[in-house]
Amino acid sequence: MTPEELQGIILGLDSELSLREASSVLMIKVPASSLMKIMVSLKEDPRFAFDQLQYHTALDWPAEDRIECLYHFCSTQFHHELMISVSLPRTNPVLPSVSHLWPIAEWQEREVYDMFGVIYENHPDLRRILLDDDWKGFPLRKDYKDEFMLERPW
Amino acid sequence: MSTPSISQDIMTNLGNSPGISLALFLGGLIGAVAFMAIAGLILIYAERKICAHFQCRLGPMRVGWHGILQSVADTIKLLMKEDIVPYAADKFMHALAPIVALAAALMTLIAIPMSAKITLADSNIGVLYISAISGIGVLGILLGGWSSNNKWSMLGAMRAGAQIISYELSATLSILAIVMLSGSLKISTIIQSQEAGWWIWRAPVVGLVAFLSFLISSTAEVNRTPFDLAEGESELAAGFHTEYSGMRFAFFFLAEYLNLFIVSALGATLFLGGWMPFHLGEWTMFNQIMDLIPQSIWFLGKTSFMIFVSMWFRWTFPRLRVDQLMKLEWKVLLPIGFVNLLLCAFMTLFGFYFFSTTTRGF
Amino acid sequence: MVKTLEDRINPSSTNDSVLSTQEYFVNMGPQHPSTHGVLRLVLKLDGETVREVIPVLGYIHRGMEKKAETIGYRQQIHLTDRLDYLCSVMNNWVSAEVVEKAAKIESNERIQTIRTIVAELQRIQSHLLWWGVFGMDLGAFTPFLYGFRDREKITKIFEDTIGARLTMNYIQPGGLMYDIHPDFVKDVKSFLTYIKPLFAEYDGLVTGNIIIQERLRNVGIMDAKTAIALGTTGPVLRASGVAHDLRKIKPYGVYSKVDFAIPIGTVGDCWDRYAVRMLEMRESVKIVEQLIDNVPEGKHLTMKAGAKIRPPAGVYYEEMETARGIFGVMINSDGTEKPSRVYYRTPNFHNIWSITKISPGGRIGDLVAIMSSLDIVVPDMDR
Amino acid sequence: MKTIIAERPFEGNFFSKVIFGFKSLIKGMGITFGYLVHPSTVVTQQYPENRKTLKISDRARNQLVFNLDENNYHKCTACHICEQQCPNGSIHVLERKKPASAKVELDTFIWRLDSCTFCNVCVMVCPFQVLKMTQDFESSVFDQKLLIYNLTPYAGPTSTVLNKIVEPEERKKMIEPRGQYSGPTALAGFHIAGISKQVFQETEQRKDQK
Repeated sequence: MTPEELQGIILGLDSELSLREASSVLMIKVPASSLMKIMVSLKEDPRFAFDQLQYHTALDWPAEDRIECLYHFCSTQFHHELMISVSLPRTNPVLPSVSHLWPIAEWQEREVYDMFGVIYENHPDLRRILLDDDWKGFPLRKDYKDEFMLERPW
Repeated sequence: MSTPSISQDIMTNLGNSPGISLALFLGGLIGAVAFMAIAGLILIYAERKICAHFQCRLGPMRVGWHGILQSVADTIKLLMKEDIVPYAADKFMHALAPIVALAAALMTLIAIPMSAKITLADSNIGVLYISAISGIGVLGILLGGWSSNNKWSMLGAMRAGAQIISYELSATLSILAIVMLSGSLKISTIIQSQEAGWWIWRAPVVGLVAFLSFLISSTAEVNRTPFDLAEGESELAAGFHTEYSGMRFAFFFLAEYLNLFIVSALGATLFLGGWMPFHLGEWTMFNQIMDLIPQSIWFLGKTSFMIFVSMWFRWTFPRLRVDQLMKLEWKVLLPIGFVNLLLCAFMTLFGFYFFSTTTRGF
Repeated sequence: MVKTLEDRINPSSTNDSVLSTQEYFVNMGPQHPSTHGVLRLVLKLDGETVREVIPVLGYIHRGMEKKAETIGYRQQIHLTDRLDYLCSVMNNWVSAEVVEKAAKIESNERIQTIRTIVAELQRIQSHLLWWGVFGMDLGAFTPFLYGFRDREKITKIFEDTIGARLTMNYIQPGGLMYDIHPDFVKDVKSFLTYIKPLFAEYDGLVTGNIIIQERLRNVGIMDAKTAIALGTTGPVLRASGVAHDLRKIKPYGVYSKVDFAIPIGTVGDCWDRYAVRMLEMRESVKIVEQLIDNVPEGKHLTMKAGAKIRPPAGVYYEEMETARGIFGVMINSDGTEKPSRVYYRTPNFHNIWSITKISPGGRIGDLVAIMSSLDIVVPDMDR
Repeated sequence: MKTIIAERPFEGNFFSKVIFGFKSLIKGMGITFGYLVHPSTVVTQQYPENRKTLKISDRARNQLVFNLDENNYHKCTACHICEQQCPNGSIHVLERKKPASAKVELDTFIWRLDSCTFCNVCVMVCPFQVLKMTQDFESSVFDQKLLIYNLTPYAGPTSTVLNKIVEPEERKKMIEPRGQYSGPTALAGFHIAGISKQVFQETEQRKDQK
């Protein structure tokens, strides 16, 4: 399926979905409330068959006060790709976990929690993954500071 | 033709007083300890060199000519190293374990004749003695692993215990075949019985199967690859000696190499005729030419060959898994050993082996 | 809701009295010979049997993604050397390619051919090292040195052309750091004639060995569905019978012009993962053979080395097939000289997780074999 | 898509497995024995002894040095491009004011080997080809301080300026020799690019206490 066809079908799924511009891979904006519904159809709809969650990460937009969570799916059957973007408020970001659909999401969500502080509901084992359990703050947020951080004059 | 050993010689010449017995005992003990230390150093050096050349390397090259003093340097280093005992270890047991391991090796060593003359203790039940005492070595490993209070050590010790006790069975079964053929438990008699030829080829098939079975199970008994599960570096860090350092570690190390020497010497003695030169039945000319080579050279040559084969195994094969190890013993080696023993009994009964007439009477 | 490792190991509900035998926890790592660095596995053992594996990551976490935000697009490439250090050129390629696509930097046929050759050489090099380490993990020390001996030949070729042996930083946005060495073609050809007969030796020493076969057969089985769900990629996924190789699916470089096959397994056990990698080395040799004789002429760098790179704002993603799986780089540009966010999608981080699902029930020896068959490189996980 | 199916390991009954096993083990032993009896296959290099015959590739990146001309003059204009492009803050260019001019010239070129990753970016981005990497790889020392190098032999203008001046005495007046760097060298780095001042001060204090 070409990205254009995929875009047409996915945008037809729900009226709340919209295209996220400025991305090299087809990216669809999904509101956090309807994320779970879309995810289930992406996984189970035979037209998509997105069986592999390639990666899951986040972008921090402090100016707009949001954290944008990105999911990148690919299908080992049809070899098409899709990215999903979900925007969350920076204070108290909460998302439903998709680890029951794609088991690997368990680790990827732990990493996003570790780095951005996004809390995942119904996650089986939400712990920090790369940093210590007692680490303060979420390092990949733009406003993160600690005494070991280096400042580059350039 | 039974040659009296050195100790017997001395006793017949000087009389059999307690003083001389004590002197002989002490002399023998010191000799054994000295031999042990030197043999350990040589074996470690040999292993490192041989393994290096198996692996396209040079091995130790710096200390002395071609690194010949490397093991001496290592010993000095280990002697000077801090001896660390884990805080939660059972201190007494922890100190005792390497001594037990080394003592067992030493005790076994005295029963092995180097030549007709150089025999420290030629007991009537020599083979039984060796099988019994070499089993004590595992006690040292078990103690060391248990007392270290480390889970990896304990796993290694438990593996070693299970493994050595299992493989003792098939080692003993293969020894039993030779005991049956030669009709004696006394080591000098076993060697004498091979005057017409070594048991490995004189007893067709049975000797070879017993030899291979002994080779495999003895490799397992000394915890060498492919049966080095007790140390299994990539699995258990260092196994039972994880918590040992300095001289205590050196004791374990030395005991390991001495055990290698002992099982190789035992294999050479039982299957390859010990110090007995290569004889072919009643070909007197040939036998006399062979007799020109000293007995101790024959013994050391055969033992070195066995050691080399063991090293060759070690640097070629991967390690077995713990359940496969047990499967190999209980499902493969043990049945083969029993069948072989049965065949051996028939063979001994009817004399179905080469030159059976020459050794009638043993 | 958020837990700590302490909670995970000592859940309050555990009641020892209901267990038939006492299960115990053992730390495998961070300093352990077979965890290939500083990976820590908390094992729940029942005697020799592994009941549960809890990987603890982050012992070599260097905050690379955070650091990449403070340095430019050209500079972040050298960080990828230090992720999967055995695939450094391939990692460089991905991070250079994403910058090229984003900033519309052109490339030419010569650059792409050389990149492909070097990447395939590195795949062989990486698999050779893995083969050696695999043997060592299974208790055979000799393959380790044979693997290193033959890997050294490729390393020497890299040293001549690139100037580095491990962390190469060779592929730049817009081309290559250096053109190939005058002796490159000759050296690569002599290497190919050297390595081909050695595959038979590897088979004789390790592949055909009964002990290896018995230890790998039906250990750590991962069927195709599980492998996809667990997010594995690369040889691990292909060993489960899924022919998913980006070199064929989305050909990059000059892979579309060469003829090669993708080795796949049938069962998905350790043996298949082993056999797939051994076949992959042979396929890589074929690829290099087809390319080495006709490297087209052209420039090796299409832009000035010091030129400023300012991709237009947006999210860019590029992925390639490295020796361990799919390595992807996601860059979020804000139009300045420095990326606003860089994400490295590393293959090992995703592959290693399968160990928690496939190793319970096996022995400690099996766990080591599984870990080795996944071909883990710890810095790649921890970033 | 062209695929090859990987072969499965040997399957068989008890006896065929025992025979296959013996064969495979003997084959492996044959391979290792072949190496044992052919000492020519040894690949070990006896490193310190073979220094004279050791061949390091021309492009090996082991040490950063200045490209100096026959008079030991460099071309560095203290433009700071390498300093800005260095990903680890390993380069610190100190400049001084040119006498009788508003412009600046190079004073000291500090290169920290201890934090350098040899990524070669500085060499590539230099507009005047001042820097190069050499094959001298034996740079280990006992004191981390010694890993902080000053690459320039003198503080002063570039070779283009100096070579125009004929009088050697005139040239000497314009330049000031610079030797091994001996400025602040805190173990955690000092306040060169990328290192916060606080860490530097703390280590300096610790040094004082000692």
